[in-house]
Amino acid sequence: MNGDLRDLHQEILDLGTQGMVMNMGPQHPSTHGVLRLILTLDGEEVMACEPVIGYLHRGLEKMAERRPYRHFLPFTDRLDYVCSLANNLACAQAIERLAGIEVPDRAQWIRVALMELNRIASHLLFLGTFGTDLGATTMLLYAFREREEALALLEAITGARLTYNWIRVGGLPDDMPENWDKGVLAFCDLLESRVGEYDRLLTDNPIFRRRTEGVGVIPAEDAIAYGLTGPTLRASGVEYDVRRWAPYEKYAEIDFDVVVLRDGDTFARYLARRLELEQSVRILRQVFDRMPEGPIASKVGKVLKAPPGIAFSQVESPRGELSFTMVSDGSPNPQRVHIRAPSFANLTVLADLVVGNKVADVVAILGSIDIVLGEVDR
Amino acid sequence: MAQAELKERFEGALGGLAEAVEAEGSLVRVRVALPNLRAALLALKTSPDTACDFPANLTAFDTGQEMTLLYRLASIPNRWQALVSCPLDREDPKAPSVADLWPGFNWFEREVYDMFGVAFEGHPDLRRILLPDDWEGFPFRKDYVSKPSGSPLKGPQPTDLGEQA
Amino acid sequence: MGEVNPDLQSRVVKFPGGGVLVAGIDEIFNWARSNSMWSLTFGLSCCAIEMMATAASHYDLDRFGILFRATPRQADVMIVAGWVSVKMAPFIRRLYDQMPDPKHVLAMGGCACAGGPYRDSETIVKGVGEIVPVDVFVYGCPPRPENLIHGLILLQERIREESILGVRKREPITVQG
Amino acid sequence: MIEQALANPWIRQLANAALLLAVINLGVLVLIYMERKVAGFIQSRLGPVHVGPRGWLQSVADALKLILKEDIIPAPADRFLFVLAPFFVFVPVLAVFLVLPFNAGWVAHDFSLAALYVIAAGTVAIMGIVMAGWGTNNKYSLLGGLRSAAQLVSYEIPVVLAILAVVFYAQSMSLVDIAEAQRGFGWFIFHPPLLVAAFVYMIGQLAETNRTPFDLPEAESELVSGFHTEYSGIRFAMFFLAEFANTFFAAALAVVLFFGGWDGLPGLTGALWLVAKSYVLVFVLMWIRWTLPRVRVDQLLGFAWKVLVPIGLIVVLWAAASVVYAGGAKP
Repeated sequence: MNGDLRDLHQEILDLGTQGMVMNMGPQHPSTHGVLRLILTLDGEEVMACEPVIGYLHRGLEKMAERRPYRHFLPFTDRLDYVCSLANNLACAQAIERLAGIEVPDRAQWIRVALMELNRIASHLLFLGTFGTDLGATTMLLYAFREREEALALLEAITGARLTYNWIRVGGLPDDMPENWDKGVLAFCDLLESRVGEYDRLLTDNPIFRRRTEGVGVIPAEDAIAYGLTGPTLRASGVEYDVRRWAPYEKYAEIDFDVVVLRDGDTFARYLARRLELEQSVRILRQVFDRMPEGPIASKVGKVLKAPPGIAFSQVESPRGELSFTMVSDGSPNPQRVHIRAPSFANLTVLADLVVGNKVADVVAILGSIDIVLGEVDR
Repeated sequence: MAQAELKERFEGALGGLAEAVEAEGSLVRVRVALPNLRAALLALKTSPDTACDFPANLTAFDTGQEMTLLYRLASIPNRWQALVSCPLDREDPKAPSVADLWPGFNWFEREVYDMFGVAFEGHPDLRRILLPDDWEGFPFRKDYVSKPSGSPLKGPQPTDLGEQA
Repeated sequence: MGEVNPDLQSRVVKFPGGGVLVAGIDEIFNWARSNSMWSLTFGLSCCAIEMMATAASHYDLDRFGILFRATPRQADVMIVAGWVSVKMAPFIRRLYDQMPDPKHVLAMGGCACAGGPYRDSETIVKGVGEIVPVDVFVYGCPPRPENLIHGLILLQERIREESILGVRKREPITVQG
Repeated sequence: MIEQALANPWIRQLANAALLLAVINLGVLVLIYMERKVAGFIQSRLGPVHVGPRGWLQSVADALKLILKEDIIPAPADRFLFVLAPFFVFVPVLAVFLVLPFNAGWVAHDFSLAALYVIAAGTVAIMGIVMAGWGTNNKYSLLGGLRSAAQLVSYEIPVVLAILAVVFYAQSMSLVDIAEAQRGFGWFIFHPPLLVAAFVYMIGQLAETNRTPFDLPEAESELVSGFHTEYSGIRFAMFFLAEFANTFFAAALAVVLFFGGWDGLPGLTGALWLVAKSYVLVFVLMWIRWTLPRVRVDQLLGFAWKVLVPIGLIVVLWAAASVVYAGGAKP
């Protein structure tokens, strides 16, 4: 290399090329709401990622402090709006534990049925949006087709399609409508006959496999250190399902498998949810055989006061461990309510996970973590 | 596992770091003073007796007289968990950061800072997380005074939106 | 088409010679605009899920020619589905400004209409109407897909009364939940 | 009078071009309607039904609306490139239709290097897309434009190789000759090397027409709308038109190259056969689009260079060998 050329080369090096900063969101088709990702890109490769949240923050926990315990229940619907009943349950459970209220058996069984039906609806939404994130739009419509059936069943019992507000402190507001159990079992059969379609469309699709396998791998130790829960954690090979780990309602008496996969990649996270559909169907089928007759709510005084103390609930929502921590000072209002939203904890891993991947993988990885911004921002 | 045994295990792991240890089912309630907080959390994480390596939750609450940090750590294989409470100095809330031990607590600490103004010493990136960056005050402190929200749009904006072409 | 619009007479006076033409063109373009309301893929919260459900197989917004476009530049209608926080408000205004005229806004759900259950929260804007001009308010928490479709049909009817000369009505329509 | 005028080659060519333009635009409107209906069919919904009988007028409404939308040129954009880009995409797509034979003698302009012309004109559109991506001054657009450039350049090669194999068989680069060579059900698709070539061609064209699984330049879930993110109104309509016209041309060219052109059962005019066969192929393209997920950019390029190009080269050698040694289609 002669002198001139060497100078030129040095000059190019001195130019100091830098990454391109790209703003993904808050309005972007694949951020599942209003998440904002500030990506620093080198070509198509992500060098750094900074998630910005809080675009839906409405101070729910602050609002809870201003209300009597039970008045907060309707607000919990709008946390993880894809699975409202899990939020209702987590909130009611925290109050029940704080105030020492028992729940009748029949109510517990119906709660289990509601949880699982809502879990199916939520996982179907995940399958659909995840397909869309990867460009397979049709999956969304297939999943919504079945989801619509699940919503009809939930509407039959709760009267709402999305924000149910059906679980009360100490039980449920009303019993199941007539023949509701038959409808649920028929839906179970329908869903089982349709999951094969999902597999043909996505799970077994070679393009889908190549897009997801080995992408965004979370090793088990990392998954634990980041505090991930739900299918996101179980896909990394950690067996932690609150339904088994700290059983609530009647889950201790039900026979089901905790779906645990080893790979920890995007595909495993997808597959974990896809396989949980079948486990939910399995649980639903057991519920109605064993449901006892009896009351559906225990007596709770008009003014609900809890003794001073700290209590927390743990519920396995479709996204992971949902936990309400309540602090009481003996007054009718809680002193502090904190919501441990699974999406919030799961999202912490994203920034480190996407580095070194392509832009397209960011979308796939984010989709596979399955967040709901309503509960991230609270 | 018997509660007494569980309590012993935790007391053994913590040594003299804890002020009080109570077992209740599979939950162990631990109270720690601020100077021992980090050491106690580290002991809970690393000691084979407790093995609480799963960062389940971190929050705080303010009673108006006292502000308390609340950590929840779980041991997944052993099926027990610890609820660690640590009172803070309400006038100048500070706490050591454990974001290096558990990256999962990074955002939880930011949230506590955002809502209570607790300064986590050693946190890599302590900024507001949920509220807008220019928010004033820490809303979850009991002495916080709510104010009506002003115009959501800052800077020059068309005054008559209806006629905007 | 053949029906005489009561507005027509006033336009003939306003634009001698060209009025009839304008009215005719209006009819055609309003027909096109009202039947091709591409909306922005923009969901905020719970209502966004119902918006998706409305677009999905069971309710199928494509029947009415309503497509979802990801970029504001190619959208005609912004469906604000969900609560608007103080942190989000400037972005919504920006998206609205990025949309090409003629553009319309549909506020979906109680939160977007008036703050909904979060009216006493400091971080929530009490209705998207404070930020952008709203054509249709669809109440409900969340509104059922049928309600949203009803709101969209009312919006179509409103568009049919507009003119390419920029004559627009600004009193919002309200659909109760 | 009209015949006299048409005798003038200039007027004749202009009339041809005008007729073609009308046919293409009409065809595209039908195609967009078809796309939405096919999507609806596959996704178990209805698609447009309310505008006109069975929603037939849906595309017309969309087109009219787009024409009268506000035309926004973003302030940071490079005005010159921004304005010019849609034309650079739209015009080449129209230009290639000039040499497409619809029936014996029904071709706007036939010349001996038509196949080469199609390839050459088609590549001009890449320029337009890169111009749109760069000129918009939007990062999504830039990424989309770059993806598009890489993709089109890569997939052009297998397509060219596939066309080359056909040219060996037909011993001509004129599309009319190629179609003529397949008369009486001597379709090239029935020859093993050209069957493979047809697959290579169709996969390449999927990428060239930016359709799933290769719709990366406008990947909605990643890049919002890719290179035309900032385009609104009529300029966006031009991209949209070009995309669908391109899809139709890709299918029609495939019919000419592999499926016998206007060859079909007697009783119907040849042009109808060509169009019908093209629509069947378009339906297949749509079917693929609404079924498959999208590939990633490195997989996309890897697939072109590691799989399609080698197969294309083998096909060319194979076709050449079978023409020389086994007689091929023509003596």
